[in-house]
Amino acid sequence: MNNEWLFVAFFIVIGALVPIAAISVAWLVSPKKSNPIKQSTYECGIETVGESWVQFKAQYYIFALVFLVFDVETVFLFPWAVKIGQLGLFAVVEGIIFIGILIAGLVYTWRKGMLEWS
Amino acid sequence: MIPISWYLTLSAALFSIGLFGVLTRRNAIAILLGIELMLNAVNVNLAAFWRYGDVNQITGQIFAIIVFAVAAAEVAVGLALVISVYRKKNTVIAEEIDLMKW
Amino acid sequence: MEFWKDPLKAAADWLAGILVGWGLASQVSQVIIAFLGVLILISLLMVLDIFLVWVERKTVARFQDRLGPNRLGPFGLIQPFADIIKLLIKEDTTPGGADKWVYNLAPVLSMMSVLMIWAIIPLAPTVVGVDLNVGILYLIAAGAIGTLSIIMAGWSSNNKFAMIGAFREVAILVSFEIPMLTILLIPTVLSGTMGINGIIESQSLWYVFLSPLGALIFLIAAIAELGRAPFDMGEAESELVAGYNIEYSGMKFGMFYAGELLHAFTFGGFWAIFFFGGYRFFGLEKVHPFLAVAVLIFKAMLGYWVIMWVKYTLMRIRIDHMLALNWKFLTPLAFILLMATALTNAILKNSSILIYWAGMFIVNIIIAFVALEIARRVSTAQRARLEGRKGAAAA
Amino acid sequence: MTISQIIFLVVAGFTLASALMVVTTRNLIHAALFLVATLFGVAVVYAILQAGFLAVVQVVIYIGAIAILFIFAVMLTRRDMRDRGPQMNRMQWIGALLALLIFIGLSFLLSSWDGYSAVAQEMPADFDTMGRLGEALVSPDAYLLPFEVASVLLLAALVGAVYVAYTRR
Repeated sequence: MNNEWLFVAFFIVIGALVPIAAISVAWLVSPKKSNPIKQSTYECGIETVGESWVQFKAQYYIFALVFLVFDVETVFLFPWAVKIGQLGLFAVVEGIIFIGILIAGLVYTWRKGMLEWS
Repeated sequence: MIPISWYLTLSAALFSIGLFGVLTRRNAIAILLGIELMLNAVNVNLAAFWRYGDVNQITGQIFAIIVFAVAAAEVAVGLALVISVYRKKNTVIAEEIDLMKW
Repeated sequence: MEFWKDPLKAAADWLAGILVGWGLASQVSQVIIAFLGVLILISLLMVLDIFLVWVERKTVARFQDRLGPNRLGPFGLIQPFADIIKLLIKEDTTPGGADKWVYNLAPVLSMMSVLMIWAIIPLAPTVVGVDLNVGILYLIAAGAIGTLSIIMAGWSSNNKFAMIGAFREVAILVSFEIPMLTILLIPTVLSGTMGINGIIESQSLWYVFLSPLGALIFLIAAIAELGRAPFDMGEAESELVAGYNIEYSGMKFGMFYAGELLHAFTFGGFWAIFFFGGYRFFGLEKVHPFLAVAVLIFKAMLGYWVIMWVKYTLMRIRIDHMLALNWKFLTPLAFILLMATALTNAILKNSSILIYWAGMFIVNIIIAFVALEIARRVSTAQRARLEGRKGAAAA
Repeated sequence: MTISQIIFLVVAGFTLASALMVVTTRNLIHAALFLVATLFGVAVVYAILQAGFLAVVQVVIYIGAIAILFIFAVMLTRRDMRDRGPQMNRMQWIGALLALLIFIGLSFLLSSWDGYSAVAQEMPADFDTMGRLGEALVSPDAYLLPFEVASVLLLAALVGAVYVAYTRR
């Protein structure tokens, strides 16, 4: 079968098992004397006010959004970059047009002031 | 070896589950989650047909990549709309967003 | 004689012989050997990780004019083991309102995301875990799982500090991934492959000479990806107490901590692999595979040292400055550098190596100079505007 | 049953189970995390199909970006994360029936297709997926136009989404 992905699977599985083993050993040997004070949320000794699963501001979403678009873009660029050495100037220009269109998006976001942290 | 039918059945099942989510969930974000499942089902099909057809024809993979781009665009705009609606109407329940219903 | 040339291969062959002798199919025995190899490598990595705790503490002590751990064993070398025993027998508290499954899964994923990267690192020409032809994207994919573990840790802890820390950290991670990915396209363009081994093999001239600016941007983005100072927004002690891992204690915290150290070392290694020739050092790697491993470890340690140097020298940058640095400076700069590199590569690839190198280098220097000049002008103008506004307000 | 078949069945079962959890679990954050599990399962399916590029891209884009976006969106649109009230609408039984019918219909269609039990031929050892993708994406007689249009699509999505999500102060 496809051997190389089997190796990767080994790495992922063992990479998950090692921390699980460490945490399990710690769980076995560590004392367990829990009480409500220990279980309370740690906020430097001050009583917790309200829920912590609260609503967050939209700014984070904007950054994730811009990231998503550029992330997808690089996926198109990687095959292009691999082959660029053999394809000559025309392919380079195509890639530059591709990047240029996306930079226009970045410039738009920038000009609208949406990249400002507020 | 694995016959192609296994992949196609997996894809059909994934698609149906996604469809179920889209039809029945009340939360608009959950509906988008269902759509993601359906798009993935399509991609499994494309990859399977690439592998079981002529591997030198890379078309299946190219289509899958373009589906990735479309999925990303769909999620970006869809979630932005949900957030925008939430801000105005204070709800993400699809049935309660009836401004365009007359 | 054969044994000394390549001990690992010889050992693997010897083991395969024994296994086949037991009546196993040769394919099955290969898989078993691969499994054992991965197990040994990961165990060695964990030992290295323990050692890194000592390295980090010793180095920070020197930077701050202290001695660091020096009581237990020679130069305090036993100290990290004592730390581990403490972590093991420490009580593990879980906050009451936590989402148990997600809470326990997060540290495992965090450590896993670092360990899985080592699948693609070529330690020597013959000692490669897997030579994936999509190696660079695999590195980014592992980073994606790390990002997910942070948001899981922050969300499941049911703690406001953890939540804010996770959100900030994720905003930083995703932002700096863009210049990182763009810069990783440069070795891809130069070598014409995405496989890590291929990139090392094609570096007869280290890429740091072809793309010094790229190496610098990669280092900055890597430090941000690691969540280390000056970009340690997610765990800004003075604001967020400890950030996304605040509720974790005992071994679960240990996993986050060990993951961070090993991650830093790994990125030191990747800096060496992408821009400093990996295990190559004037033909030394061909003499013996272990020598190549030593060269790579040495280079990775140097990279790790640079990362520590930056961490313990600079102060934390405010989050708005950090995001502005990324989106308004590094990202456009990285894209322009990529386009210029691709163009220069296409124009000069048929000319002699000296002209190729000189062209690349000059392009890099010009871009760096122009970018810094523009940044200087803009910031001067901005400062003048702000001061003018302040002066007007005072008057 | 060969080993590869067992691996496939395990992965497919994992994928479908987590997909079911995506559409049925009450807590939306859990739904998003189960989506991550599903997408990871699909990535493993790509790896079994030897489409390595698709597998890593699946993890990079879906887990690294889209899932994060979903989690952010859930957190942005909830005052209280623990969902109260019904998560399904009144049509849930009809929806389930419809989904089941479509699955049965698709399976029926599939089983009547003559390539149903086709088996893949061996992959050429020196098959260069990345090189082929690169060539196909930039040659004018292949997929140059989709390549450039994709960037326009992404630009439109970026501009539109940022404009819609942005709050003016």
